Amino acid sequence: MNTVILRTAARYLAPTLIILSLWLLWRGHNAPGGGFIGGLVAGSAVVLHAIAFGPVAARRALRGSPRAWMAIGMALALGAALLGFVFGETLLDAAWVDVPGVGPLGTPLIFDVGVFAVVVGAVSGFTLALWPEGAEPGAEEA
Amino acid sequence: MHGLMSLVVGALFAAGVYLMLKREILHVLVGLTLVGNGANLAIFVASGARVAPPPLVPDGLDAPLAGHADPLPQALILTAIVIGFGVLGFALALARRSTETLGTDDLDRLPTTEGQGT
Amino acid sequence: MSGVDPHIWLIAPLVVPLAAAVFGLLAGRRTRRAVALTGHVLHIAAAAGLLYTVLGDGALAVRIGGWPGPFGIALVGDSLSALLVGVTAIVGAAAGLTSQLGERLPHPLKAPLMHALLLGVCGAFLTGDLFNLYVWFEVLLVASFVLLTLDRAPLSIAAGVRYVAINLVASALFLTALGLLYAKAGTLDMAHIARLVDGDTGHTLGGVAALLTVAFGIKAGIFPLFGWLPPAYPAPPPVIAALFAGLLTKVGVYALIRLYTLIFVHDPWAHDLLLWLGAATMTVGVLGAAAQVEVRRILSFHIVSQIGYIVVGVALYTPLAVGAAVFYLVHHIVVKTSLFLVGGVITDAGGSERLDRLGGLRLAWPAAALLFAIPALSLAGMPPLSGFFAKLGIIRAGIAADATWVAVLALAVGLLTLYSMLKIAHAAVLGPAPDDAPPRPVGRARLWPIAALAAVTLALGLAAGPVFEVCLAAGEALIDRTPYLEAAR
Amino acid sequence: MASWLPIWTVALLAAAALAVPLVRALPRLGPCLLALVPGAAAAWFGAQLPHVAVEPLAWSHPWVPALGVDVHLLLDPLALAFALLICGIGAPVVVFAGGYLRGKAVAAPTVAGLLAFAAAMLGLVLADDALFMFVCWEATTIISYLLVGLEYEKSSARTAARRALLITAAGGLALLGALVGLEVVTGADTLSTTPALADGAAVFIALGVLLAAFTKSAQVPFHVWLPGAMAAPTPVSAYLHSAAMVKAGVYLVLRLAPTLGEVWLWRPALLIVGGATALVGGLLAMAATDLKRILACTTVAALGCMLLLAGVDHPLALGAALGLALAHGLYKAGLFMVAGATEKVAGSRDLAQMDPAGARMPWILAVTAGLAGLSMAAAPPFFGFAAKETALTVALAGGGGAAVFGALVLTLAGAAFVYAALAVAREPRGASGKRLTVMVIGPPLLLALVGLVAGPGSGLLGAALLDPVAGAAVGLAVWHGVGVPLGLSLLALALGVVGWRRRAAVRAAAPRIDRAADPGWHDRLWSHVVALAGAVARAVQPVALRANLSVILLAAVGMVTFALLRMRPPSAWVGSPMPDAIDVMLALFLLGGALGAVRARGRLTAIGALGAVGIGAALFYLRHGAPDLAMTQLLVEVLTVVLLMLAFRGLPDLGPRRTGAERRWSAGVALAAGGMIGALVYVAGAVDLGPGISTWFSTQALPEGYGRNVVNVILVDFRALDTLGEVVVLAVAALGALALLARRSEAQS
Repeated sequence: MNTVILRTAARYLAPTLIILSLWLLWRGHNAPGGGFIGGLVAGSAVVLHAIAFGPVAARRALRGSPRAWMAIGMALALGAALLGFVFGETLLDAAWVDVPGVGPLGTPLIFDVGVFAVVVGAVSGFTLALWPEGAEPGAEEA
Repeated sequence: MHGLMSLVVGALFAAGVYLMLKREILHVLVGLTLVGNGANLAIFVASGARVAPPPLVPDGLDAPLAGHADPLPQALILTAIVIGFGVLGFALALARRSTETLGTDDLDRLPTTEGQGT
Repeated sequence: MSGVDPHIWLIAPLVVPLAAAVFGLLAGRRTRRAVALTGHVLHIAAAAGLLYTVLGDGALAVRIGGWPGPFGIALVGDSLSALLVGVTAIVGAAAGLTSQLGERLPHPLKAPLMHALLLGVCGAFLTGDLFNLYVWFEVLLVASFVLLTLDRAPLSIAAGVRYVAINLVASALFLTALGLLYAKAGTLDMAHIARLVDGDTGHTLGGVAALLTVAFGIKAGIFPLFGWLPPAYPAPPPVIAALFAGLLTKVGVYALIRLYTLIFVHDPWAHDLLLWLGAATMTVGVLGAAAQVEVRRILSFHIVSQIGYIVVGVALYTPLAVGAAVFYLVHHIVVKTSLFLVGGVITDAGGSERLDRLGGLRLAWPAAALLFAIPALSLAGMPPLSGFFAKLGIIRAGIAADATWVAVLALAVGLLTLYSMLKIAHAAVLGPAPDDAPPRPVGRARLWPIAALAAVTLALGLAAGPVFEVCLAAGEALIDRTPYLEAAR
Repeated sequence: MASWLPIWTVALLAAAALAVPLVRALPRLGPCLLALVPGAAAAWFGAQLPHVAVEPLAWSHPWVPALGVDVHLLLDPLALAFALLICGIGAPVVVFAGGYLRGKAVAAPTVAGLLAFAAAMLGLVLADDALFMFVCWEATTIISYLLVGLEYEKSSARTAARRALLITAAGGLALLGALVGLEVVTGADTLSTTPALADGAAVFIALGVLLAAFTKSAQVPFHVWLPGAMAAPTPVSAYLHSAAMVKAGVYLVLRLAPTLGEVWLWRPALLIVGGATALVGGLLAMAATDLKRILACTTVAALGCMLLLAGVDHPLALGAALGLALAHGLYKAGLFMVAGATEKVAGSRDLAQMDPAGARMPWILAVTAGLAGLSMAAAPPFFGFAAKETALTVALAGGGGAAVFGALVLTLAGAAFVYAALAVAREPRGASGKRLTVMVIGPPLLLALVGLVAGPGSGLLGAALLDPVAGAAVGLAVWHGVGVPLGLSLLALALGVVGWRRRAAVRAAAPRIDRAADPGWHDRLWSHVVALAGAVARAVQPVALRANLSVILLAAVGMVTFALLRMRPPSAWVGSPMPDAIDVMLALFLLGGALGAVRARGRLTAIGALGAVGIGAALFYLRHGAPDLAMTQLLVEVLTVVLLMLAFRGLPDLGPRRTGAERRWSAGVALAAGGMIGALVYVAGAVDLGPGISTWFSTQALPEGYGRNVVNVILVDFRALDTLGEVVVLAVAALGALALLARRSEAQS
């Protein structure tokens, strides 16, 4: 594979995928999409980045370890779940605020963002873990 | 269609099992993934899959179109797909580790504790 | 505990380990230990609160998210669930404490993973929703996968490969059966399914029931599905093995109990089949144990054998039998965990798993020898330890239910259990050390959690009266079903 | 008064707990102080003699009522007789243990074990609850195991302890089954209120009880454990193997005779087994030269005589058996202590190793040995004689062939006792190196003197203890007048002396006698069991993962098929549209992917085929109203393929490694499993049970969940708990993968 073309493509494709993933996350409550799908798309962007520029660059682009992404994602999900106690009666009891012009915002959205973060962390975690040792791009491989 | 898809699900299981009974770790993993796909399809087919509008509430309405697809199995399968993906990712790491550590991808040569006291 | 919404006690046993796992991941090197230990303490407190509430007020349920039944996911706590959650918290804390006290620098993931495992186990015990049960199964499984292979030793990796492969098959079968059940019943709420299929199980759901039995049977380790278990449990480090031995198969057994007391209750044929499977399980398991020459392999085969007793109790399907099975579960979780913990102490001190390379523990380390004797005698069913009452319950129920052959078989299996415990005792504990190289005490602090569990098995025996009363009530409630169905309405 | 019953047991337990520190601190005074506890208990029990026959004492405390295990204690004449034996002999044995083992490491644990054993044994005889009795029964088994093997570093001690434990535990389990059966059948709470049984389940109950009694009381063929148990320290033998544990079987038979005595199996079994045991034990005793072994074998014989008597069909038989048990306890404990003292002064206890011309024993030892030996030989006017005379009288009164058999056996066994008494009392020789302390010689002398006094006083003792048990006057007395019993006693004496004269010939036959009496069945049985276990273990523990999987899948196929065959044919099917062209194409695509994966030779092909299946599934979802599912499936499939490629990059591809037979087997299993799942999915098309719950989600998503994508609302709101768990799965799996493949440098960060 021609690394130059790949790198050029990745340079533009990866940010596009990130934006797409955020859009999928945002609209997921009302149209196909959501935290999982968004997270998978964003994770794919990381994978692409890794293929083009190598795992070190991908890790840098991730702005934090996969472990941190996952921990924070789980913390967000747990926090959203526990907010049910604060605003409602039980675990995961959804609380909503109607924001004019934007629509209803609520704890399920926080929850979905947590899911998104965990999926991003997991996909990049798998990729970085499985990356063969010493196989940096540029070094010729299949 | 139900009959046809039952056949397909059965075939996916059969193919998966056939691969799982091989000695190479990669084929076993491919087999497990096929079985997972089969299980997901089985849920979808058994709960009455048919050509139908998706369970989305169109603008202006407060419920999906009449005759829409059942959303619950979709949610279940989605969860199952992601779980399956996670577990497969770990299994791949394990397979790689196993091949590196034990020097073989042959499942018949996995050591056990029997007779291996230090 | 007045003033607190009792439903909080259903949620706390899940929230605590989840929070402990998440904070454990976020914590730095210095705070990790504190987070892990706090998690265990709070988990025990939460479980105690649940047990206290359930025993006082009867079964209770909460719909997560506040959605009405049968649409939202219910957490249901009856006596069975509450007892199991309680004992899970205890053995989890014992294992966690052993890890934190006995290891100089535990792997940073170890404590969070153990909490994740406890989360999965408690979730499985508490959920009232079949798909949610699948999810908790996966949580505990994936946590067990990682814990099993965390030390990356060749044996652990090899055991991990087998274990993962078999469990993924079991999960796929479970998932398929679940989908088929949903296709039939149109619902996932276990109480709702129970009401829907009332009186018509064998004929419409027989195939699904069989598939679920296989899926849970693999996890429970019943005959002939247990082949994965004996090679898997001796491989990981002692603490992990102890946690597995205590908890993992019991979740499968728990699922079988729920299945056969809540949903598939009108099919005597299925109960007969279960009886034969249970009898075969206890026999084959104990024979396997008698043939082994390694400490933890003997103990692993005993898990299989003991599961057989519990399955027999469920299959006999009388209040006494099911109550005895519940008592057996509680007893077995405690005793098996402590046996694996002390087995780890023995093998670490002696530097080998093999019986012919161990010895001299009684003289070198009498405290460890004593702490082996207590759970070993309890496992062999010696009074007044908990194992005696567990076995007595099954035997009595067998005789009372006119299944005397099972009772006689259970007695014979008891003798073989004693035999294989003697094997360990004579080789490793009482016999002379090989080449006059006595075992060296390792990490004396590791004995404290074992001592605590030994105290529990002793207490379960001496206070067997009230405890068995609770279990009997649980058995009656399980057969009656009304308390569960009412709570989960 | 009744509340004293548990107190004595608890006091003995407390003494046992105190024993280790106390004996270590005060090696001489400690045991004497501790002996006060059983001594006081014996005195208290003795004081109850007059009342108990009139009104037994009872005390109760619930333990596990749901299982019928409660602490019902009852002091009736039978219990009292044994309680006296246990406590009365326990006290001197504890003193003896302190003296005999002084300065040895095992002294303190031995004393503690003896006291704990006394507590268990006392609980056993006082128990009026069948299962509480069993609890104490097993406690005696375990404590005796610990005591027999106190010197576990010797392999002989371990072997003996294991054999004793396995045999007695097997009997214990039979007893447990029998007692549970008894409770279930009769519904009685206490033994004293259990009605007499005759047939039906009673046969099995009787069988279990007899097995327990035979194993515990070392009856043929289970007697093989007792001689080996002589590896125990002498004080342990003096107590467990004379007065206490081995008597538990006799006690059990006496206790349950009113309940089970009419079962057809009961009396013949006791007569035959007891008789055989008496003869075998006698022969073994005559062949032996080790003092303790001689005593152990005479114990076997004596126990046989007791059970034989218990099987005699005569109203006074039980009383007579009890008389023998009391006499035996008195003289045998003393003789064991004498053997220990002899070993101390002579340096050996094996007659074959003693110098025939060596110095005589100290006079006090000779006197003690003589007194106890005379009681064993049933010489008048010792208590042994009184008991033996009564036994012969009762046996002869039983009438019929059983009477002749019983009398014959008792006579022959009596001859063996005479022989053994001569061996123990007259033969030992040795250079007296050490002096005997009071703590060593005092206790046996005391017991021997009691045996002497109890003979003339046996009338009183019999009236107080034996008569209430028998429910009639047993007539225990030293002088029964001139008659057949006296003749038989004299015959036994004569035979014993003659045998003694020809002891060289008897001992020459020893190896043959030993082999015949103990052909090693027990060890062979266990080696067969272990061989069977090995075969089972190999069969169920296949090395290959494939074999495991095959077994699991075939079991699943079998169970599901059977269940499907039992199902009612569905009365109606949910309508399903005929597949259109696109459906067929999708199905073919999926089938092709599956086939491709199966036929793939290299890795890339297999991975590609897997990807094709995933894409096919995604398209199928998309077409059937599941866009979220389709997107997820597609993304996951792409990532899966990438990860598979990453994971196996750089690893050698070794190609197919299965033989043709293996392939055919795999194909068979695969087709069976696939067919099973396909059939299940197909059958799921039958009419379902209810309206289902999914409509609710569709209608509530917008108004309650504020979302138009119903699937997403389910995931993050209605069923968010699933998602929470799923997130944990994903995170844990990824963390695990990272931990597994972390480079060494990162592994500990």
